This record gives sequence, C-alpha cells and structure tokens, in this order.
Amino acid sequence: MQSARHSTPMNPATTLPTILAIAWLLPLAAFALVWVGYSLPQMAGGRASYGAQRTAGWLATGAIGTSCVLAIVALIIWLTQTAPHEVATVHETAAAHQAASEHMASPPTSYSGIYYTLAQFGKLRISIGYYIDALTIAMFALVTLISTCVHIYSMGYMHEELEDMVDREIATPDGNYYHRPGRYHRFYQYLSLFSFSMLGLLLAGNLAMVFMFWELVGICSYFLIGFYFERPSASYAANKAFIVNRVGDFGMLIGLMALWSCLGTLDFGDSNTPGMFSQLRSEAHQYELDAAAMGSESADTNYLLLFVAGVGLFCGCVGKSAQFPLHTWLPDAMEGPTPVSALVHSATMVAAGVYLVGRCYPIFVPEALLVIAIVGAITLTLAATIAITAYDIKRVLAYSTISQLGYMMLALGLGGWAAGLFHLITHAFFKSLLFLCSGSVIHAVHTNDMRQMGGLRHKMPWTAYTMLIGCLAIIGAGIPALGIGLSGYFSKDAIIEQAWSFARVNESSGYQLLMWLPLGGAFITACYMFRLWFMTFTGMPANTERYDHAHESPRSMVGVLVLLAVFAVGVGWHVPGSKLSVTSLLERARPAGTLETTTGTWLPNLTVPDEHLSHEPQIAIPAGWSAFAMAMGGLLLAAIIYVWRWLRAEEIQQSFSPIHRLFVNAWWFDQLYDWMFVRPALWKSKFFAGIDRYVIDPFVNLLARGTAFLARALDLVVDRKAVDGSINGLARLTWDFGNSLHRLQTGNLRQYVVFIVVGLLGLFAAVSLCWKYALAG
Amino acid sequence: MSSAATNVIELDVRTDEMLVNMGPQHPSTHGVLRLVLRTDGEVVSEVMPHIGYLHRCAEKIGENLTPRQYIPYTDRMDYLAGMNMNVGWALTVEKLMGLEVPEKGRHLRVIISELGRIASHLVGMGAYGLDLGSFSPFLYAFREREKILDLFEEVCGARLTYSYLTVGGATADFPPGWIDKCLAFLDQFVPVIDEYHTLLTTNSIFIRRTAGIGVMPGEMAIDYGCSGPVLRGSGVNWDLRRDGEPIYTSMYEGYDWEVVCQTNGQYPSVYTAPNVPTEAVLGDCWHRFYVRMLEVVQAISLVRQGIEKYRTAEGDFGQPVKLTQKLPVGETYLETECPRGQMGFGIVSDGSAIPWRARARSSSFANLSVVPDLCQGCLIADVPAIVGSLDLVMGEIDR
Amino acid sequence: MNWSSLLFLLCSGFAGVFAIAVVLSNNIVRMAFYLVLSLAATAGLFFLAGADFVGAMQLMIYVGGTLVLLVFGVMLTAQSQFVSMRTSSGELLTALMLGGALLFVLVFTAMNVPMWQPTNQPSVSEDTPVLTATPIGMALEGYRVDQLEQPNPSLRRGMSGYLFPFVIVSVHLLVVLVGAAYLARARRHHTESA
Amino acid sequence: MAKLLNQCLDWIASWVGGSLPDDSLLGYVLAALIYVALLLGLVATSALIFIWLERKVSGRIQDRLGPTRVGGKFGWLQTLADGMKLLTKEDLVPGDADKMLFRLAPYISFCASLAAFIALPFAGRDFPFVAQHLNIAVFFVLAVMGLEVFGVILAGYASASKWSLFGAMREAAQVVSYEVPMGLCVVVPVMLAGSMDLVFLGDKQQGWFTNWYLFHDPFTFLVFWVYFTCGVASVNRAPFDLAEAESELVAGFHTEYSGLRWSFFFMAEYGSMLAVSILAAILFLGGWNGPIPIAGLLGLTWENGPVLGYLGNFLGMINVIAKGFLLVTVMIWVRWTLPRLRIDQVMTTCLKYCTPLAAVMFVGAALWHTTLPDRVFLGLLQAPEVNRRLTERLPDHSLDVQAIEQGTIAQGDAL
Amino acid sequence: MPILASLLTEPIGVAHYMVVGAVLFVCGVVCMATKRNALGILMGIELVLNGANVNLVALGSPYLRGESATLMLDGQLMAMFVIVLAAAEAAVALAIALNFYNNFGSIDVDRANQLKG
Repeated sequence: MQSARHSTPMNPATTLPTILAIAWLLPLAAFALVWVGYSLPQMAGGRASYGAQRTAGWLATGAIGTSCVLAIVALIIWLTQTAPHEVATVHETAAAHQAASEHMASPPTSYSGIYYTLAQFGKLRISIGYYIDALTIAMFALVTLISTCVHIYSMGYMHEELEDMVDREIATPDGNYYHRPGRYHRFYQYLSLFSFSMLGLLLAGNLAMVFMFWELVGICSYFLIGFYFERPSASYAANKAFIVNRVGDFGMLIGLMALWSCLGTLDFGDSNTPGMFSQLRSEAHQYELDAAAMGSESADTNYLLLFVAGVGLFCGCVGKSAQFPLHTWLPDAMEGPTPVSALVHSATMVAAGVYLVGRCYPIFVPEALLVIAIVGAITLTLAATIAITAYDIKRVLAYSTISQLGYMMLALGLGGWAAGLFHLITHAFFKSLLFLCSGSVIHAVHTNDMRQMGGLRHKMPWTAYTMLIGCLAIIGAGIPALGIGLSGYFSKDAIIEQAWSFARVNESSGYQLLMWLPLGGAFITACYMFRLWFMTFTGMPANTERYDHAHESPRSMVGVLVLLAVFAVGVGWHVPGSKLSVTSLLERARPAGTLETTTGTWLPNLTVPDEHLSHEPQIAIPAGWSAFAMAMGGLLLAAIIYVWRWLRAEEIQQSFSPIHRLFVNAWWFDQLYDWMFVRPALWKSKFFAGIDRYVIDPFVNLLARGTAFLARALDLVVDRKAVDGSINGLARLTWDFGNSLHRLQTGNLRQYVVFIVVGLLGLFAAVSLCWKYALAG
Repeated sequence: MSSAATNVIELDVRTDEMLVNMGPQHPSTHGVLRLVLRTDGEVVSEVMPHIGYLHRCAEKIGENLTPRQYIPYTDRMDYLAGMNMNVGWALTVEKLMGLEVPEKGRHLRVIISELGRIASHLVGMGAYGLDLGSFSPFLYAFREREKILDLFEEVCGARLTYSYLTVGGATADFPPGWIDKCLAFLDQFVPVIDEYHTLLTTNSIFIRRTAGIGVMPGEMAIDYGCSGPVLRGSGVNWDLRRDGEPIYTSMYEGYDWEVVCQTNGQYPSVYTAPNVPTEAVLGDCWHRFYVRMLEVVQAISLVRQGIEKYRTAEGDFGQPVKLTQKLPVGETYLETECPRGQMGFGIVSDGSAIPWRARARSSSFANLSVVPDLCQGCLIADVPAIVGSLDLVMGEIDR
Repeated sequence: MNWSSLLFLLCSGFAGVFAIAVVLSNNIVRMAFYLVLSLAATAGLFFLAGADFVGAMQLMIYVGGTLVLLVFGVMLTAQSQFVSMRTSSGELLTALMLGGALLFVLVFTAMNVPMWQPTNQPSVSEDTPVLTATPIGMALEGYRVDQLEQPNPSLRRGMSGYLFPFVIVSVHLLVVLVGAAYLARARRHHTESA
Repeated sequence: MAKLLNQCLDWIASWVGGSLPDDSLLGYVLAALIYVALLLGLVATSALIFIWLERKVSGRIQDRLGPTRVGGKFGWLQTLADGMKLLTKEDLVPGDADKMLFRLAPYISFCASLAAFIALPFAGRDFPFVAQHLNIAVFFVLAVMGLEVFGVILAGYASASKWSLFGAMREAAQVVSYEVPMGLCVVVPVMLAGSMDLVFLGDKQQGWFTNWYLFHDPFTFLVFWVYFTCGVASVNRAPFDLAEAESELVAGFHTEYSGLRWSFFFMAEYGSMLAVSILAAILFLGGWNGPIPIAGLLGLTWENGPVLGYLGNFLGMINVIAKGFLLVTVMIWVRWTLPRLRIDQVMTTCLKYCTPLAAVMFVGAALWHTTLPDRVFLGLLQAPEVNRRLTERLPDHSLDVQAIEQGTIAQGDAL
Repeated sequence: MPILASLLTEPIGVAHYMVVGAVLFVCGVVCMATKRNALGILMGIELVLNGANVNLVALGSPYLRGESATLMLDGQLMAMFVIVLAAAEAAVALAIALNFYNNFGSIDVDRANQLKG
C-alpha cells in the first residue's frame, strides 16, 4: 500500500526503494566484476596473484559494506520519516493492550511496487518488485551488517586460500596431501552472490520473486558448502543440502499454486491490483482472515486451499530452515568454511524460512499455524537433544541453530509473530558470533573435535569471552527481577511467555506440551552451550600439542567478534532515552489482524492467543522465572559435569547408553532416510541394471544347480532352521523372558527407591485424572 | 560352622585395629617413653614400648673417666633419686677396691639415701595421681619433695644432680644444724602422709582406677626380673637391703626395719597406713602404689634411726679417694636397692685408674618389660595407670 | 514482611539448603553434620508453627538422640574407604531427574490447593502463646481437653485420645530396644566338635 | 519486649511525624539483638570469671596463690590477658583435617551452650527476666544442651587425630547416656510443680528456703545430688572429663586446636557449666527466691507496684546468678580434688547407679507428693498461701479437672 | 513462583510449609536413591520422615490456618509419634547396618545383593 500521508521533500515511498535497490545490486556488481576479472581468466588457465586475490576480497567487502551503510541510511529514513505504528506504543497494562488491539484496525505502513515486469501471463504477472515495510528494513540492516562482518572476518580466516593451498583433509594416492591453487576470490564471489540473493529475497515484492531468490540462495549455499569440493564429504554435503531443499521446495510450489489459483496474484502489497494480504484480510472484514474472499465455490474448500497453501509454503520453510523432518542437511552443511556457516547456515539463509513464514503470516489459518508450532516444537527438542552429545564444535552449533529455528517456528505457530521474528534477529547476532568464535578456535587448533580442546581461554581470551557472551545470550541469561539481560533473554522470554499464554488458553494436555517442550529445551540449550564452552575453554588442555600451538586470531577477526558481541548483548535493549527498540520496530510491521485471539475452524478448541496477552504479569512473571530457572539449571548441570566434575559424562553415557546412542546418531534420521529413500532408489536402479546383465545367466545357472541346491536348502532351511529353530526359539524365548524379569530384581536398594518414586509419580498421574488440584486440573 | 571345638566370639562391631602412638610426646609417659598401642576401640590389644630416646652412652663414658669422675653421670641415670645412684656406684667401686667406709659415713649414707627414697617416691606418688587425673596431690608431693631438696642443697649445693656420696664416703659432712632441720622436716612430714592417703590411697575413685588393674603375680614379676616396689607389690618378700651382698647389707646393720611386702595377707604392722581395700588384688597397681607409700614411712623410720646412730658415731665421715686412684685388676658387680628397684653397677678393671668396662643394670628397664604383658586387653585409660604404677624413669632405662 | 516470615525464611532456607547439602555431599560425616543442621532448622520451623513441644522433642530425640546414634554408627564404620563412596553418575542423574519431577509434582500440588494457601487472618495471633504441653500430655493419657467443644459426639468419641497408640508405641519402643540390642550385641557361637 | 520496643520507637518516631506498627520487624530484631547481647555478655563474662576462679581456686587448693599480678590485685584480669594471648596465637589446622568441620566445630559447641540460655529465666513473677518465655523451657534447655556434643564429635572427627577421635567417641557415649538420668531427675521438680515452665517452677518456690524443692522431701534432696552428678558428667567436668583426659588422650577432642577456636571450646564448657548450675538453682534451689526472701522482706514485690517489683526481680536475678556461681565453684572444687574415672566406670555410674536411683527417687517423690500435697520442707510445713494460689496459674485453657473426674470428658474409649 | 514473589507481603501459610516439606522429602528420596553407604540411606529416610513431619505440624498449626479446619493437636501428636518411631527405626536400622558391616566388612549396600533373583 502506497502511503501518501507524508509529503516531505524526501518521500520514503520513492527514496527507500531506490536506496535498497542500490544496496541490493551492489553485491551483484561485485560478483560480476570478480567473475569477469578473475574466474573467466582462471577458466582459461590464468592464475590470479596474491595481491589481486586480495583486491577481490576488498572489492566484495567494499560492495557489501556500502550496502550496509545504505541499509542503515534506509533504516534511519524509515525511523524518521514514517510515523510509528500505533501498536508500537509500549504496552504496559491490559487496558492498553485492549486499546492497542482496537487501533489495529489499520495495516502497517508499507511501500510496494515494481521495478521491472518480466512477463505477464493473463492474470499472472511475474515481476521484479519490492515490498518494503519495517520488517524488510530491519532484516536488510541485519543481513548487510552480519554479511559485512563475515566478509571482514573471512579476510583473516581464508588467508590460506590466497596462495597455493594444501588441503590436509585429502590424501592423494601417493601419500601426500592434496595441492591446489587458492580460491580466495571465488569465495568472495560466492559470498557476493549470496548477499545479492539474500537481499533480493528480503526485498521481493511477490512470492514468485521470493521463490526465485529462494532458489538462488539455495544455489549459493550449494556452492559454499561445496567450497572444498575435492573433499568427498563436502561434495556429498552440498548435494544433500541441495536435494533435501528441493523436497521442501516441491511443497512450496504446491503452496504457491494453491495461492495463485485462488487469489490470482502472488504480490504481497497492492501495487496495481489488490495483493494477497489485502484480499485475504480486507478492511471490510476487520482484517480478519476471510476465506470467502478467495472466490472459490464454498468456504470450506477455500479454507482447505488456504490450509494447503500455508502448509505448502511452510514446507519450503521446513527445507530451508532445516526443520524436522528435513533438518538433516544442516549439520552436514558445516563442511563449508566457518564464515559461511556463520552467515549462510545460521544467521541469514536458514532464517529465511522463518522470515517467509513471518512475511506471509496473514495467510496462515490457525490449523496451519498449529502444524508450524508442532513442527517447531519437535525440531527444537530433537535438535537440542542431539546437540548434547555431539563433539564436533560446529555440529553442536549447527544443531543449536536448528533448535533455535524451531523456537522461532514454534513462536510463530503459537501466535507470537513478534516473538519469533525478534528471536530471529537476536539469534542472527549471537549465533553468527558463536560461529565466528568457533571458527577462531578451529583456526587456532585445527580441529573441530572438542575433546581435543580444553583450557583455551588462557590462550585466546578474546575469543573465549566473546563466545561466553554468545553462550549467555543464547541461553537467555538475564536477571528476571530487574528485567536486564542479554539479547537472548528478551527474545527467548518472549517465546516462552507466548507458549505459556498459549498453554493457558488451550487447556487440553496435548497443547500443554507445547509449553513444556520449549521450557525443557531452554534447559538443554543451556546445558549443551555451556558444555561446549567449558569443554573448549576451561579445564586442562586435552591435547597439549594442539594447545601449545593455539594462538589468538588476527585483529580483523577479533574485532568482528567484539562488534558482534556488543550486538549480542545489546540488540534486545531499548535505545537509551527512547522507546525505540527492535521489538518496537517489528511491531510497526505487524500484519493487520494478527493481533487478535483467533480460534480454529476445524479445531474449535484451538485458540491462538493475542500476542500481547503474553505480557500480562500473571503470565510473564512465572514464564520468565521458569525460563530463567531452566537456563540456570542447564548451566549448573553443565558446570557439574564439566567444571566441578561431580558427575562423569562417560558414566552417564554408559547408564543411558540407548538414549545416548539415539542422540549420537541424531535419532537415526540419516539412516532412516537412507533406508527409506536412498537405498530403495539404489536398489531400483541396480535392479533395472541387473535385469540386463543378469537375467539370462543366473537363470540358466539356477536351473543347472537347481536340484542339488534345493536338497541342501531344504535340509538347511526346513529341518535345521524351521523345525529345530522354532523349538529352540521357544525355549530361548522363555529363558529370555525369565531373565528379563529377574533383571528387575537387582537387589540394588537404590534402584528400588527409584522404582518407588516412579510408582509414586505414576500414581500421581493417575490421581491427576480425577483430582481437580492435580496436574490436569 | 566349623567343626573345631572352639568358642568363637564375634565382637559387637567389627572395628579396625588402630595403632596409636602414646609418646614420646605425651603427657603421661613421664619423659620420652614411646608406647605403640594397638587398640580395638578403647581396648588395648597390644603395647609395644620403644626406648632409646634418652640414650646418652653413659656406659661408654664410664670407660673414659675415673670412678670418681663418673659419679655425676650416675646422677643423671635415675635423676629422681640421684643420691641412691651415687651410693650404688660408690659401693661397687669400693667393693672392687676393698675399701671400707667409716662408721659415721655409713650412717650418713643411710640417711641420705633414705631421704632420696622419700623424694623419689613422692614424685612417683604425685605423678601417679596426675596419671589418674588428680592434679592436686602432685603439688602436695612436690611441696614436700622440695623440702628434701632444700636439705640436699644444703649438704652438697645441688638440687638434682648431687654427686654427693662418692667413692670412699661423701664429699663433705653434714653442715652444722642440718640434723635438726632434717628432724624437723620429718616431724612435719609424717602427718602429711595421711593427706596423701586421703586424697589417693583411700579415695574410692582412685581405688576403682587401680585396684585389680595390671595384676602381676609374684612368679611373673620374678620371671621378668622386676625389682623394688614393683616386685614387692606382687608379694615377693625381697629387698636387697636385707637380702643383698654383705657390703651393702652391712650398711643397714643395726637398723630396725621390715621389708614392706604383703606376707600372709598382711603388710608389716609397724608402718601405719590405711587398710587394704577389698577390691585390691595382690600385684595390682594399687598394691604397687601402696608399697611405695609404706616405704616412705619405712624410710622416715630409717632416717630417724640413722640420725640417732650418726650422732653417736665416732670418727670421720669418710673422705673421698683420690680422683686418679688406680683400680686393682679385676671385675666386680654390685646391686643396691634403689627406690625403683635393684640398680646394679659393674666394673671391669685392667689396673689403670679408668675402668676398662663400666656397666649399669637398670631396674626400670626390667620393670618396663612387663608393660606389654600387663597391658594386654586393658583399656586405654589403664595404660597410664599401669605404666604410672611401675614408676619408670627413662634416664635410667636409656642411660 | 514480619518477624515470623523472616524467621520462617531463615529456618526453611537452612533446612532446605542443608538437606540439599546432605544429598550432594559425598563424605558421610559431613552428611551427618548437614543432616543435623537441617533437622535443627526443621525444629525451628516447628517452634514457628506453634508446636513447641514437638520442636523441643525433635531437638531432643531426633537431633540429640537419633543423630548422635547415627554419628556414632558413622564413626564406627567410617573407615577411609567408606567415608566417601561414589555412585555412578548415571544413577545420580536418574535420581536427580526423578527427584526433580517429584519435587515439581509436590510443589505444584502444595501451591494449587486453595485450602492451603495463606490467609490474611491467621486464626491465632502469633504473639499469643499456644500452650501445648498439657493438652498433649492429656491427649496421650486419653483426655482431649482441646476437643471439649467438638459438637459431633461420634467424632469426639473417635478423636478422644491417644492412650492406645501411646501404649502401643511404648511397647514397641521396648521391643525395639531389646531387638536392637540383640542385633548389635556380641554373639557367641558355641560349637561343639562333631 | 519487642512490642514494648516498638511502642518506644513509635513514640520516638512520632516526634518526627512517623509511626511504627506494634508488630514491626524492627522491634523484634532489636529485641533479639538486645537479648543476644545480654546473654552473650553474661556467658562471656562468667566464662572470664570462671576461668579466673578456676585458677584461683585450684591455686588455693594446691597451696599456691594462683594469678596475682595482672590487673593489680588477685590477678583478676588474668583471663583477659590469656584471652589476648589466645587471640594472637596462630590458628593451626592439621593438614589431614576436614577443614570445614574443623573450623566450624567450636562454634557449634558454643552456640549450643549459649542457646540454652534463651529459655533460662533469671527472675519471675509478673515480668520474668527471660529471653524467650517457653512453657516447655525445661525440655528445651535439656534438648539444646544435648546438642553441644555435636561440636565435640565433629571436632574429634575433623581433627584427623586418633586421640581426638577417642575423645569424641567417649564424649558421645557419655553425654547421650547421662541425658537419661538427668532427664529423670529434672522430671521430679517438674512433676511437683506440674509444669515445665521454668518461670512458673521458680515462682512456685517463693518465700523462705523451706519452700525450695531441695527440701521438699527426702527424695528431692537426693535427686538434687544425682542431678548435680549427672550435670557434671554432661558438661564433661572432672571426674567425668573423659573426653579431654590429658593423661590418656593428650587433650582429647581439642588436641589439635589452638588459639581462638580452642578458647571457644572453653567458653562452651563454662557456658554449659553455668547453664546446668542455673537450671539446678531454679529447679531445686528456689531460683530467684533466696534462702531469706530479702526482696519480700524489703517490700520489693509486685504487689507494691511495678517499680518495686522490678527492683525485686533484680535482686532475684542476682540471687540466681549467685547460686549458679556457687554450684560452678563446687564443680571447680570437685575437679581439683578427685581423680578421673575410667570410661567404663563412667558408664557404670550412669547406668547402674544414677539411672535407677533417679527412677526410684522419681517414684518416691510422686508418692510423697500424693500423700502429702501442699506440704513443704520434708512435709513439716504447710505450703504458703502464695504457692498454693499459684496452682491456679496452670496452663489450663479449658482443662477442667472436675469435668474429667465426673466423666463428662470421654476418656480414650477408642480403647 | 507467585508464592515466592508474594512471600514478602503475604503471611506464611500451610503451602509454604508444604514446599519446605516437599524439599526435605525429595532430598531424602534422592539421598536414598543415590547413596551407597547404608548410613547415608538411613539419613535419607530421616529426611523423608522429617518432610512428612513438617506437613503434619503445619496442618496442625493454629498460626497458619483457620481453626475450624485444622488438624490442631492431632497433627502435633502424629508428628510426635513419627519422631518416636523414627528413633526406634533408626535404632533398628543402625543395628542392622552394624550387623551388615560385621558380616561383609563393608557398609556399601551394593554388596547386599546376595538375595537377588
């Protein structure tokens, strides 16, 4: 919607698209320059010199740096030139919320338009357009900022690529390591392309363009994961990421089709024709979701289509944001260089799924939201449990990323639009910080294995303490009584408050789980993050050789760490002296009609609560305290195991070995997919290949050997296996059953106590069913 | 159950045996005795005495000094009864040289050595009270002992290491008026003994702590070579002053006294003392203590007799021999009845002024050797009671 | 906050913290020590709740008697290898998790029954002493002087005294005393040769 | 006290226009602090005096002078000088010790001994001088004094010295055993008065010494001596000082202690001695009611108004403390006279003599009391009016003895 | 959590005591479930009994609730019986522990598994 309310000399409606377009295209220019100047000659056999490679880095960094400056300019313009949305007023009391909700009867300020129309097929216009609101601006600033940081950081991190590089991961057949020319410029080329694609994704004015850039970032991710493509694991990971994402994209396409078929447009805003949002949530309908507007025969069908569209879109997000069940690609994606992990696979690209859900929030029906919430809840728990057992520092962070993305999805699914997106922004800062810190560590000790680290805080204090800030931020450390905390404290609390509020509104016990899972997740998060920190930076060095060679990283890297640490601490705070904060900025972009308590059509007892209800003291205080308690509990447990060593990790692993194996093998998802999809495919192909080759010969041979084989087989199979076996089996079964029963009678007093407690808890659970004061009540 | 015909007794609680060091720094071991106790709870199952913390090569020194020069070293053996040590060594040398001390000197020696016995037994008695947790009698005992030491100081100028009685007689005669002071002391001292009896001997707690504890039968005492009050406390009627060699017994010729020892269930009635409690068993700590107390009374009587005889005796008190007096070739050994038992000295001479070999036989050493036997199965609290009743002096044991 | 809240906080804090210390400590003697402090703090809670007889009894019998007994036992068996015995971390973690669940359930229940929530008017002012010794003594003898106004005669009948339990407990104590003495006493096996 | 303080503070606050509610925390905290200061002062001062007294008395007993110089005459500041010396001593902790317990143990002992004073009254009647007026004070005092043993046990264990451990074990066995006869002895006056309230017990013995429970009947007279014996045993004084028997166990449980911590054990010991003595004074020796009721004769009673009554209470307080000191002096006297018992003899004394004796005395006193109620001084005298009147002060908030006798209250017919 | 926040303003109620009781109880249970020392388990039992006692006394306290609904003296009497029986239990348990120690030379309850199925 084009706002004409402001007629100042600098009209944001015209200036903002221009500035952002420049910011968007600059990385593309850098990409093109590097391609023309470096990659083309290299393809022809040329070699770029050391200095020239450097120049490529500076070129790309300069481009994205300028973009960043432009994005900040845009942000300032936005803040100064557009009136704050009414909702953005800080909500103190319930009455204020009520008032705010009534004021919501107007959509947020946004500017949309078209830069260039690619094609028009009947109603469907495919165009390069823009849709700019506070969310776009915020994300733009975020992406360019982190991208700039990563560019600068990479100058230090990737310096080995400047000259001929020895890849110690690959051994050539003659026993040496693999030598190859450096690919410094190519790295920056990809980074630039990625920046361009990501910014395009953010700026996109319609879903088609979103889809286009969606695929583009996927390609970039593919390139970057496979940056060391000579390593089989890297190329495998790149393929895996690409293919798994396609599965999600398939769903997304279905969603797009469903949307287009009923709305006739994929535009977000109303440029010439009414866009999706204004169609679905018309002013006439008080901005409530109006399935009838979709022009199909019956409201039910429309609702179904909307549900399909929502779930379909979400499928794409599941792939991109590595949600259950498509989460398996992200840990493998850590094969790429660490700065890439920081930028692409934690802060920006994987968050694009969350961004898209947030962007398309008006089209989700409550049932679709429930799907999102459930997937998010499962993901966050699943990934967190896996992270506890991982020893690869980057894998821990990768699973942590998945888990945090799960949190965001959960928040969005439970109606916490601002909470989810707020966590997206804070998470981007502290997770990129954490990744860059881990990169710094890896850079120093040349291994990813935490068991080889330990005591590093003496060697690399800056890294250690910036990483500590990151860890504290991600566990949501803060002081609930004072309301002070690191960025994660605010965003995670917001999510848990929303979950608490959701659980209060929906009393059935299944929905209660959506409150307990994130709370438990907070505990596990604190546990594994500090496990990581303690294992890496405290205690005695596990590997003295590596420890002795460790050193603090160059200044360019440390500087970036400090900058990001500052953001990780402060991004959740208000700007001093004003009510301006990231949350208030996000509130300006809140889609119309989403701040109301809605109930499902198919599931009438499903209620998605108004997000502002979660700030009520009776929800916020207990939620805050329990989140705090959980985080501190996790921290304490990590300290108990890894600092004070009251408990021994190996013993715990031993006693819970089935669970441990489950976690270590990432719930056997890879194996599962291998069995379900990969192997059948391979078998099928083998089968068809084999038909050609083996159909005749074996048949003849079979006939030839038939009689002898049959006789032997009968003896072997029928007599020994079937007859003897069944009798033996029966005996063994009885024996095993008896044995398994006797195992209960261990004679171990403590175990009996444990049984008693379990029985007590079970009894209580049973009582809960009929006693009104117990849990279910 | 095993088929062996044994009575297996399982203790209440299987406790670990504990090795405890009592001493050499411990308030109740009177010096530097070290007892290693093997205890099971409060019950002592084994006591291992360790000695040698006060060893000063006394015998070796004796091979480098003339007998008169050696006198100060004998003071330092049983430092609580230096006078008795002096007289033992002097008599041994005299026996070797065939010297005879004049009449007056003989009585002087009796007076002095019996006073020394009183002083020594006072320490033994007071310290025993201390061992049993009663502090005050110790000071009462020392008060009286100090008076004896005053007397000693007057005759020889020293309060602990006297070197007074020496080969040939004594270094000097009694100073004028000393006899009266001594008598005055004895008159004043006799009633004090009753106080001691009240505080300790007849005190019911004292009796409970000592009666029936550390019972040593007479044969055992003889077997171990015990002597002195320890031996007589077990009912063995043996006192070298009566049963010793003539050169020593002749010292006490004409004195009227009885050996303090329970014979036929009776202690000699000449020495007044409280009755034996019914709980006491012959040979226990109480009897050893009691014998010492009676010997104090006995010594008082001997001193009084000695003074009578001294006053009437004629002649010289016995001048000491020359410092470098040559010894006749030969070998001799003599035991005397010291407060703690039979103290023996031996000399082997090659004819020079310096003994070729000097030897000392300590009574406390033999008395100490019964400790492991007596302490078998007693309580920890009984260990000080038993060791205290033996009245050991480590200077004598270690020499 | 008034003084009883303050004292309650102190006592309950001590009781809880030292109870946790009992769990966390590995050294058996220290455990006993923490237990003493925890139980003493609990006695303080009893005093605060107006049950001074029970509080003093707790101090006397529990802290002064039972625990001295316990410490005695600890010392009798406190050889170095038994002073601290570690359990495996797995068991510890299981127990902690289950304990956490149990605690949650209990606290949850305690906070959810409205009957138990604090009322603004305690029935008796905290400054009026409640004399408990005599009524308790009478109750043990079978007279319920505190239930004289009980309107329901059948209830009054049933609640009328504790004479019977008192007698049973005293007999029980006697039996226990004899039994414990027998159990821990020296046993002599007289075995004859076959 | 706390209310009074609050009212005072309120009055002061009213000058500046403020006000303070009656149940403000301030008054309670202040009151507690005042009580603690007073009791701590009493215990510390009397410990100082007792140590001096101990040295002086033992000196006199042993034909010595004891301290003579510090403080001018009689060495009356000797303890202070010793205290200064102890303060400057090195605080040694053995290497193998359980450091935390080792450090804590003296304070536990001292706290337990001090806590007993909370419930000990120093004067009664209308305004009892007592920190916390408990109606089960006797019980409480006994219970708290039993806790002192923990400090000793912990010290013995934590020192990592075998002698200390021996001392601790002895102490544990001894104190636990002696609590039994001591409790039985204490029950006798409690039974006579019909209350465990020490203030009430003291007030019951008002008047001349003839009203003391010591002289109530022959049984109480004997019980007092049994109590005193058990009291001496329970505070580990000679001849029952097994836990620190220096000739056997070097110094028992405090072998490894030095300096200030050691002195805390000392303070605890003297504090307990005083507590036991004052308890004896209140239970048997009339508490604040002297052999001659000077306060009564002078008219310093509550009947003549609160000021005079208050002064009378002051006299009573001096009376109680004097009696306590007297008994402590007796303990000191005993210590410097008698040898020490052996541990098995200590236990025998307790279990074979004290306990049966106390039990018999208890039964005897009960019989005496039923046959000769309202008689004092061996049954020769009629109990004075004031004492009989006090019977009505029984904590009887609805106890109606007549109703019980008439059977209107159901006895345990659950039987 | 609200109860914690309101502790400073509200009077102490039975719920407060119950929370303390719950903490003691759970500590006792965990103690029983984690200690290998028989005496440690005994201590756990004492803690559990105390947790129950706190509840009994709280329900019987006149200061904490309206008089009409309280257990009053019965709560205290129950608590007394618990204390007395706990003393008896401790005596027997200690005797068993010592006996066990005699027979096995150890106080580790894990050694007492000879009767296991």
